[in-house]
Parts: sequence; C-alpha cells; structure tokens
Amino acid sequence: MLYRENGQFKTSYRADLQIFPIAQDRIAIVALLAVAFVVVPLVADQYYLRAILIPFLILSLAALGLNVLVGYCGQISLGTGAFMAVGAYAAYNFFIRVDGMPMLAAVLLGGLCATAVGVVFGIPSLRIKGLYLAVATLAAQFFVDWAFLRITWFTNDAPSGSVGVRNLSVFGLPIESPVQKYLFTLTVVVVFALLVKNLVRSAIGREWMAIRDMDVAAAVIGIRPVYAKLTAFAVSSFVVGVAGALWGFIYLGSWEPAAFSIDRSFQLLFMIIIGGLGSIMGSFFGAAFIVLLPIFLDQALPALGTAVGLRLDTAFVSHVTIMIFGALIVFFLIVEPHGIARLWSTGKEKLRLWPFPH
Amino acid sequence: MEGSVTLKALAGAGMPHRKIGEVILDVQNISLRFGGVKALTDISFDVREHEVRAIIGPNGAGKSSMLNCINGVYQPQQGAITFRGKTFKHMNSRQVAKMGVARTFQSLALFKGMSVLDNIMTGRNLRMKRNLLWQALRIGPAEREENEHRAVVERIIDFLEIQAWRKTPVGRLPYGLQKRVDLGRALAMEPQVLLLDEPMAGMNVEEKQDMCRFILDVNDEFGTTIVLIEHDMGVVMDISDRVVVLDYGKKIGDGTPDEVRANPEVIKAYLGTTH
Amino acid sequence: MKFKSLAIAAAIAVGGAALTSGPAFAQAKDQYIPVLSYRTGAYAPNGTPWANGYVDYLKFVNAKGGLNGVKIVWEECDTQYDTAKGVECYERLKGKYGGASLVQTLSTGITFAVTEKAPQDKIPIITAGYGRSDSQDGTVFPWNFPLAGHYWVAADVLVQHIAKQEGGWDKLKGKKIALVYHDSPYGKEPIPMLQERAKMHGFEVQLLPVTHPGVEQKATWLQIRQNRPDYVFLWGWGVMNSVALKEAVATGYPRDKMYGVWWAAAEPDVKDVGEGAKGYHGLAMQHGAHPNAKITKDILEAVHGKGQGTGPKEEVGSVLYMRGAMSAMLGIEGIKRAQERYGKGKVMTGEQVRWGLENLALDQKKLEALGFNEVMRPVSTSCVDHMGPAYARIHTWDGSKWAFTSDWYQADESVLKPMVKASAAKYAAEKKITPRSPADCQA
Amino acid sequence: MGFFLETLIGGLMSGMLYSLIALGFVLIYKASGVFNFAQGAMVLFAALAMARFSEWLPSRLGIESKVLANVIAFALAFVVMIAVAWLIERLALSKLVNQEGITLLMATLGISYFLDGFGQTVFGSDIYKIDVGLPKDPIFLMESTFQGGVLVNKEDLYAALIAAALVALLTLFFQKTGTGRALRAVADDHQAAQSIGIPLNRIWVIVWSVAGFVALVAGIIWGSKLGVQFSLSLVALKALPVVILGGLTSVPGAIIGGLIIGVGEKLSEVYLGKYFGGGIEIWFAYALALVFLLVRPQGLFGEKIIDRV
Repeated sequence: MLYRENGQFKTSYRADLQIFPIAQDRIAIVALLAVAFVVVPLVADQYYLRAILIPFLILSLAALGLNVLVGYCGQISLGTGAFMAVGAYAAYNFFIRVDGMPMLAAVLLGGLCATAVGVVFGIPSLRIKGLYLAVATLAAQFFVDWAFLRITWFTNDAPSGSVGVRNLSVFGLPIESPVQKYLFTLTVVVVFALLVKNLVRSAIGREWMAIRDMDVAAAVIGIRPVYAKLTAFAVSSFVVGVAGALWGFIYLGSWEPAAFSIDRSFQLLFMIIIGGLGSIMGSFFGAAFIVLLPIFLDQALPALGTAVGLRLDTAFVSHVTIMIFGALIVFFLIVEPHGIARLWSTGKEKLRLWPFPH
Repeated sequence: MEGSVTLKALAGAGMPHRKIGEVILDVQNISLRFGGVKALTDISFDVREHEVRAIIGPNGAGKSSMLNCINGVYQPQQGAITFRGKTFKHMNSRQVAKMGVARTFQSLALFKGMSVLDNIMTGRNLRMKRNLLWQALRIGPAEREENEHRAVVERIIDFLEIQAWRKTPVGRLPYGLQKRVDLGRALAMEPQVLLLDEPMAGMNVEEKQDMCRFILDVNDEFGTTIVLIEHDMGVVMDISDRVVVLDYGKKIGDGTPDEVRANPEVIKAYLGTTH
Repeated sequence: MKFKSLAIAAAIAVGGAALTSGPAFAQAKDQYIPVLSYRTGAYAPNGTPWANGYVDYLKFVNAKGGLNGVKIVWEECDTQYDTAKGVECYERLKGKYGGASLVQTLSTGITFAVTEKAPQDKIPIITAGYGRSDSQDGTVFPWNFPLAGHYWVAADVLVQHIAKQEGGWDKLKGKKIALVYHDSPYGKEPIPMLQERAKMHGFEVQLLPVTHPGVEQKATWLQIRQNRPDYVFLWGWGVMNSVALKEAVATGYPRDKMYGVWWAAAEPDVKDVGEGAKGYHGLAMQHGAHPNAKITKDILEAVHGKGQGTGPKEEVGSVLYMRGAMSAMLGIEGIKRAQERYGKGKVMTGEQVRWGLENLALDQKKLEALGFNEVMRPVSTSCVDHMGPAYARIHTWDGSKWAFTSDWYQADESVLKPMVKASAAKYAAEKKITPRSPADCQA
Repeated sequence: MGFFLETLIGGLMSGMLYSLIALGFVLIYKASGVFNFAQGAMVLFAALAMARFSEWLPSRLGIESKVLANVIAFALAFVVMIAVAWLIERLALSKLVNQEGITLLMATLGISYFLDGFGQTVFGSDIYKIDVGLPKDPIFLMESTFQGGVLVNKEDLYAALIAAALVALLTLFFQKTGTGRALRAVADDHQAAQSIGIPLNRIWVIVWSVAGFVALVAGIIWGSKLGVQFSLSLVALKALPVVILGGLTSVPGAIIGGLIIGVGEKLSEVYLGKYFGGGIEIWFAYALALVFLLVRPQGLFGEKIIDRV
C-alpha cells in the first residue's frame, strides 16, 4: 500500500508535467542521487570506481545518446563508435593544441565536432531506411577508424598514432584520483540525462517519435523529416561524442582508434535494446547489464570453479563467459523484447496494485 | 441505415445557421499515375468555406489518393490545386499544414508509441517556437509555451470525451477511440480545412453517431470547412452539403446529395454496388 | 510469470556478486605478479604460448624455492588484446595480494593506457620487446621498461642486416623496402626509424597498411607485385602473417626477401604455410626458438616433468613460449636485484622493484646460471636508460623450424638515442611532465 | 594494362568469395526476415568443425586416405551445422516471431557470441589447417602480350568456381524442388504460406541448414586460404556492404554486389590507395555501397518500398 499515486492531485499542468509525477519516485531518485554522490565515494574502493563505475557511467551516457537516435527517432546506427572516436580525438586536439584550454571546454567542443560529423553521416538517413541505413552507417565506423590511424595531424604526429592526456582539472580542481574522476563523470552524466529527458518530452522529442512511429502522418501535420532526423543525429552524436571524450580522457587516459571499434558500436546497441528503446532509464539499465555481466562472469566462474574444487584455465573461462553472455542476451530478448525498462514499469504497475492482484 | 436517418436531429447544432462562403479550395484537372496504373484522371472540384463536402465512390475509386494529392503526400503528374487564391502544381506537406489544412487517415496513422496526450500535442508543434536549447533547459519561456499548448490540447480532449485515456499509449486503445484521437490530432492544428478519410469506417451505429456529432460540432462551432470521404451513403447524404462521386479515378458526379442521388451514372456505378 | 523468473535470475546474480566481491587482500607474504594475457580472440594463437611460457617460468621459480625463499603468487586475466578489457584486468589485479610488484601488458594499446596510470599506482611496467619505443627514456617514463629492445631497435637491426647482405650501407641507395604493417599503433611504431634510415642511406620506404585483422591482402600484394620492392618487412600480427606469406606464395614474391619482426616470426605464423614459407626470415630479439637450451630442459624437467605444465610439452622452447619465459625471467631478476638492496627474503614493493629493474646487471655469468646463456646476451639498465643494450639476430624458417642465420646485432646508438630523446621530450611537453633529475635516481 | 587486368581479376575473385558469405545473409533474410549477424560465427564454427574432424579422423580412427577423411569430415560438419540450425530455430527464432528487425538482429549477434565461445571451447582456439587440396601456386596468362604476364591466383580461381557452382546449385534448389518453392512462398508472405499449410518452423530449420551449408563451404574456402581461427568470423564484415548493395532479398543481388564490391575495393586500394596513404579498401567498400543506395535505397535488386496511408 506504500506505492500509490492516488491522493496526489495535480492542480497545474506544470505539476503534471514534471519528470516524476509520483511523489514516491521523486523521493527514490533523490535518495539514489544522494547515494551516488555521497555514499559511493566514501565506501567504494579503487577497483569498483575505476574499473566498473566510471566505465558504466560513461557508457550509459553514450547509450543515452544512441537511444535518442535509435529509440526515439527510429534510425538504427551501427556507427556509434565512430562518433565517440571523433569526440575523443577532437577533444584531445583542442586540449593539446590550444594553450590553457580547460578540460571541460575541450570535451564539449569534442562533442560539437562529433555533432558535425554525425549530421554529415546522418544525411543518407533521409533516403535510406531500416537495416540498409544500419549497415550504411558502418561506413562512418570504418572511415573514422581509418582517418584517425592515417591522418597523423589528428594524433599530433605521435609515431604510433596513439594519444593520451594527463594532469586533468576542472575549475582548478584536479581530476586525478578515482574518486575525483568518478564524481566528475557522475555530474556530467546526470546533467546530460536531465537535458536529454527535457528534450524528449518537449516538442522536438515528439517530432522524433512521430517520425519513428509514422513518418507520412508526421509530414502531414507539418513535421519536417529532414529537420527531425538531422536534429536527432545531431543531439545523439553530441552526447555520444562527449561520452567518447570522457572514455578517452577519464577512463583510458591513453587510447587508439581500436578503443572505438565496431565492437563498441554493437555493445552500445545492445545496451539500448536490452535496457529499453526510447527510455532514459533504460539506457542506464542496459549499460549496467552489458558492462557488469561479463566482468561478473569472468570473476564468478573461477570462484565457482574453486568452490567445486577445480581450477579453470583462463581461456576456458573467457570462452564460457562469451557463451553465457550471448545466451543471456537472447534469453532477455525473448522474455522482454522491450527491455529492462519495460520490466521496471511492469514491476511498478504490480507494486501500485499490491496487495490486490488486479 | 435507419440509425443514420435521425443523425441531423442527434447532432444538436445540426440546424445550419452557418452560411456557406467563397471557394476556399479548388482542384483543377488532377491526374495521378503510379507507373502504369492510373489512380486519378482529370479530376476537378471545388470546396466552399464552411461547407461539408463529401467525396464518395467504391473501393479503389481514388478517394484517398485525392486527399494525398491535396496535402502533398503524392505529387500528381498533371493539374493544379488552388488554396485561398494561391495556385500550386505540387503541394508541400508542411506548407499545406501551415496554410491550415489538417487531415485524418483511413488506416489509422497515429503515433503508436506515444500517449494520447503527446499524439494530440504533435498537432501543436507547428505553433511551438522555442528552439532546441530552450527545450533542453526547459525553463521560463519554453515551459510556459509547453503549458499553454497543453491547455489547448486539454480542451480538445474534453471536447472528444477521452479524458480517461490521456496518458495511455494509443496503441492500446480500442479502434473507435483511436479514430477520435486521430481527429483530435487534426483539430489541435486549429485547421480551416479538415480532410477526413473515412472517419466512421468499421464503427457501430452508436460510434458513428458520436463521430457525426463531433464532425458537425466542429463544422458549426469553429466554422471549419470539412472534406469527407465516407462509404456509408446514409451518413454522407445526411451531413454533407455537396458530394463528389469518383469511380475508377474518374469523376462521375458532383452536386447536392439529392442531385447525386438522382444521377443515373452514380446509381449504376455506386449505389448499384451497395445493394 | 516471466517477471518472476527474471526477478529470480537477478537475485541469483546478486548472490553471485557477493560471492566474488572485492579484491582478496591476502597479507603480503608472497611476491604477487599479475598476469595479463590473451588466450582468446583474434590473436589467441600467438598469445597462448607466450602466456604458457610466462606462467611456466613462474612455476619453475617456485619449484626452485622462489625468490630467496619468497614464493611467487600470480593471477591471470584474459585481456582479449582489447585495451578497455585490459585496463579492467589491470585495475582488477593490481590491488590483490597486497599489491602487484610489476606488470607486463603484452599489448601496445594496453601499455599506452597503463603508462598513464603507473605513476599513481607505482607499479613498474615491463614491455619486453614491444610497447612504446620512447619509453626507453627513464627520465620521462620512470615506470616503463622496454627490456630486450623495442620496435625501433627491431627496425634498425633489420636495416643493418640487409645493408650487410647488400654489402655495405652505400649499396642501399635506390633500393626499395616495402613495410607491410598491421594498421595499429603496434604496426606504426617502426615507421619513424625506417624513414630516418631511409633519409640517411637513400633507400625508399613504401608503406602498405593492412587493416585488422588482415584476412584480405590481395590489394596489398598486387601493389608489391607491381612495384617489386627489393625487400618486404612484415610487421604483421596474428592471422595477418600467415595470410601475407600465402599471398607472397600466390604472387610469387621470393620469401627469402621477406623479413618479419619477432611477432611475425614465430611458429604459429608459418605453421600452416609450411613449405611455402621456406626461406622467410624473422627478427629474433634476444632469443629465438630454443628447444635445446638449458632453461628449456630445466622447465620441462621441473614443471612439465611434474605434470605442472601450463600448455602442451611440444611448445616449450618455441619462439613465443621463450618470449614469455624470458619476460618473466627479466621481471623476476628485477625483483631479485631489488632484494639485494632492500633485503633478501623480503617481499618487494613496486617502487623497490623499479629500483631493481633500473639497476639490472645480467652478465653472461648470471645468464648461464639461469640457463639463458645461449638464449640471450647480457642486459644492464640504468635510471636514464630503461632498456640497456638490446641484441638481436636473424633466424630463418627452413620449412619445419626456425634456425639462426646471422650473428648478433645491436641498434646503432647514434641513430637511436636522439630519436628516443626527441620523442620522449615531446611526450613530456605534451603531458606537462617534468623529467626526473639524476638526483631523483639515487632514491 | 596487364596489371589492371590482374587487379580486375583479383577483384572479381575476391568478390566471388564475398558473395559466398553474402549468400548466407540473403537466404535467411528472404525466408525469415532475420538479418543474421551470426553468419560470420557460423562460418567460423563450420570451418572449425571441418578442420578438427579432418584432423581427428586420421589420428583417432586411423583413416589413412586424406580424401576419405575430408569427405567424412565434410559430412559430419554439415550434420553439425544442421543441428546448430535446428537449435537456433528451437531455442531462439521460434520464440522471437513478429519481433522488430532490430531485435532479431541483436538476437543473432547474441547467437554469434555464443557460437564463437562454444566453437572455440569445443574445437580449441589455435590455428588449424583445412587442406582440401586447393593449389597454392600462381598461373600466368598472356605472357606474350604483357611482360610478366597476368597473374591469376589459382586457389582463388578454384574458389570462385566452387562459389559459382554453389550459387547455381542453390538456384536450382529454389526453382525446381518443392521445398524450394515452399521457401519462396514463405519469403513472399508468411501468413499466406502458413494458411496454405506450409509449416514455418520446418522451413526455417531448412533455410538455416542451407545457410549453414553455405557457411561450411565458405568456411572451407576461406579456411584453406587463411587457416582456421577466430579471425575467420570477421570476414562477415566484408560481406555486409555486398548484401545491402545487392539488396537484402536477392540472390543474384548478392552475386553482382559481391563482384562490384570486390572489383571496386581492389581498384580503389591499388590506384587511389597511394594518395590516401593506403588501407582504404574496407571503408571504400561501404562508401561504394552507400552511393548505390542513395540512388536505389532498396539495393540493386531489392523490392521497392512504397509507403501508403
């Protein structure tokens, strides 16, 4: 009987239009943020911060961006890695070449460059649809990979073509220790999540979804497919680009195009499909699932092995990890094609009715 | 049929104190081909302000294609369309919408993933001016704008009596209600001309009566000109001022319901088939 | 219902998470060495023997009583040669058992990434024969140790060798050398050195990148057939090597004009080309294949003899296996050297191990004691020079095994040193790093 | 001129090999509307099976004759692929009917992970040999006309011939056999096919088996070229531009597309590569496909999409 919205009457549209109309949800989210910002930094050890939470957050951000394009506007893209790469390398160049360029500014500028590239590679979407478009976006993936390997200017003529950054800081605060990196990433992600949420529940968001659901009808009520699709590509690749910059700056510290390979693109697509297309929350669920599962399996299997008293060799473990990973993905798609986010809402529905079955 | 006899009476505001105005939409010699197939051949008719204009004809007569030409979904090979004195060879969907022509669809073309509210809100998009950044920040003007339009949409929701389903994804609504939402989305554009493509297809008598009432109310209260495609002859004859009859992409009749009813060609081609 | 089943699944997952959560902090009575390897993915065939050699050697040391009594513990993590995964592995392993004493990344990409983290973590990085060449400069890269040479050395030695074949540096004038390289940081490392040499001796370098994984090289070899370079340097990796050799056969390019870097000159690269690869040369940095070396015999006896062998017996002594074993040995010797200063029989911290690695002095006598005498030449490092003298030989595939066909070479300091200095200085400037002062070295 | 011919021929033959893999995509997409990203994994899996069987048969069962060993191994591998097809249908596809294309695509990606892991656990992750006696040495044509002659890679030539034969075989299978007709019926309209009593599930098992067979042949050809190991599963990436260029639903499309891509990328690499610093063929293939799509959004031979309201 705890989770109810009845008794909470909305007296203004404003009140009805907030992100979490139900009071309990608002409380929950505040609590979650409190934990994320205060408790986690205090308790989590280096490994969890550096190797799990930070990549989880950054990839959630990327997934969020991709979700705008695929989930909300219905344009499938397999070239996400490319846009991350553009973000990372552009940010790197701003950071290295411009004296005293603040890191945050560099990251955002990187995002803008990704936007430009994203729009260019979005143009085919005006004519090509569905799977054809999906495969076509791979052109972006391979071209960008190639460009950053071949055009040495982008990599500041590093002999190996691999670049890196050090001594990061924001507004004078150093971003060196895991906790600092974590908090910085978290802040960026939260802000972007809010902005994107606002977009998708505003006019532009409705235009995207209209194009996704029924483009002819959308055109008839005066929505321009060109504008809707290209803005989707722009916003999406901006967010993805920023995520890419963070991936390079905060997580890897030093990277090469391989860090944004086609596998990354697939990984992100998995996140939004498993998490839930067209759902902000889903992006986070998906990221959690895809990031944590392999790491978890990779460590759980040997542990289980020793538990039953046999030493599993590394190759076997990682092969089995891939197997289980693949199998679980299929399993998930079967039980809930609409992703974890849908499960979440079903769960909440059930909770509302609890303890009455219907 | 017997249900529709009493329709005018049912539709409370039925008694026409609305005066029919000048020609607002004029279709001249439209011809449309898909490869070899002729969808429309040399169609001409006009629509006067405030009137209810019906387009009837058997299946595949080219009725929907006609509407699609009017709001720029299809580009006819020949002919022109004049709207409020401006003549166009090809209509551009957005332009048409801007000029105040709205449209409902035969096979529902709602945005299935979105709630009733959002579906109708899309009808307001043309009027929302705030740019991406404002929308992203959603403070001050952007939020005010959103709320204003929300208010308008709520009025439409009340008018169509679908308050209870505000936040339901339209995909889950029964057919009849979806038809209403479709109408609501069109109304949200505050159109001067409303193109209705078989608004009553597949409805039972009660639903048809409701829908007729909505249509006539719209026509009366907002003085909206209505172009209507309908199969149900009874309905058409009852609520429309003038009727165009199409058959195999050709115009075979045009005039008041009574004239059309009397037209032998129409009887042969159309009424013949219904009985 | 499906909701319930998923809830249960989740519950299980959480339970399992609890089971594995947190690095196991054993008290530091053992010397801990994390092992980053790749036994899966596109490069598994090359990664596996390396890892087996590495682990076997650790087992061997323990079998022989450890480091003056201190036992070695290790934990392996499969990086799949993927940088992000590698970083995760590094983060996962470094903290365990009271902290890692050193790490060997076995991937150029991971090396670059870990290099950025080393200064905070204070864990020395050994990259025996790979990694970034400029990290030889210990003042800018205090934690990197490209022991046993790096790719600039490799490139330089190859050029020296063909100069000798041609009969003098002047003979190189107007010659054409094609570099067929894996299009990645690894493949691009040698380019600056080759271009430097080309400038000096007036030969022409033609760059032919091959995109990962290198299964399609027809275009590359058509180009080679078109402009007939006098030599082909193969900077390949994994399947790319065997494909290159097969294409060479198919386009009739003479194998004995082809030279591979050591990653491209091991058994897996030529095995399934067999006869076709006859005459193909490879660069052996320090070691090659040593089926009969003392250390090989010792490991077979002390490890495989006891049924402790990590991989199959047959691969012991093969090129990549030896690379693994030698890499492990260099690390171990670093730790031993550190013990000499900070106390025998004690567990060394990362910083102490770094001192050890900076003061390596493996002379012929020591190597002999270790059983590596015919495997490699002496290695000695300093705080400024983290590589020390790097020796290399050429070995040639006779259709069934690798056999040495040249004498020892050494990179030409006069060419190498300035390049390393310049590149390291550039890196330092870019990262705003202040190089270590000699005083700091005494620490 | 001679060199141009050489490049052209080389391109054509690579193209033929691409179409061989593209074929797998098309077959499955036609019949079940699934864009099967697992095709690459299936190629690897089939090749691994073939390689290991042909290795085990002599060593474990003492079958001397290499030919016999290969034949048996081939048969066994095919059986394995049928089993795989059946399992995929049973465990995944049958439960995913009427899902969106993207969901299915992701499912097949999941399947491909599983196959990669499974294959390497069972068969090992080292480099293995497939030797079906394809010749390795080059042949030279028209040496009189051009000095040096025109080089033709004999292995590729044979491979191309085999691929062509396979295509012919499949065309026959589709046109002549009852199953083939059923397949085409399903491809045209699932409901209709079902209503006239064609069992969808069985059809799907068959299609996936056929795709498995194609994968096996592709695996053998590529495997004997590259050696069998993980990278084999990545050749699928070379086939993607072929598929969209030819049209997802067209077998001839896969062939023509393959040839266009093959020739296109080789010529581009050899003649334009030097101006771009090389390594352009991979993205050039996709760019080429993209250009074609801008003209024909449904691919060269794909069915046209008209949206009605």
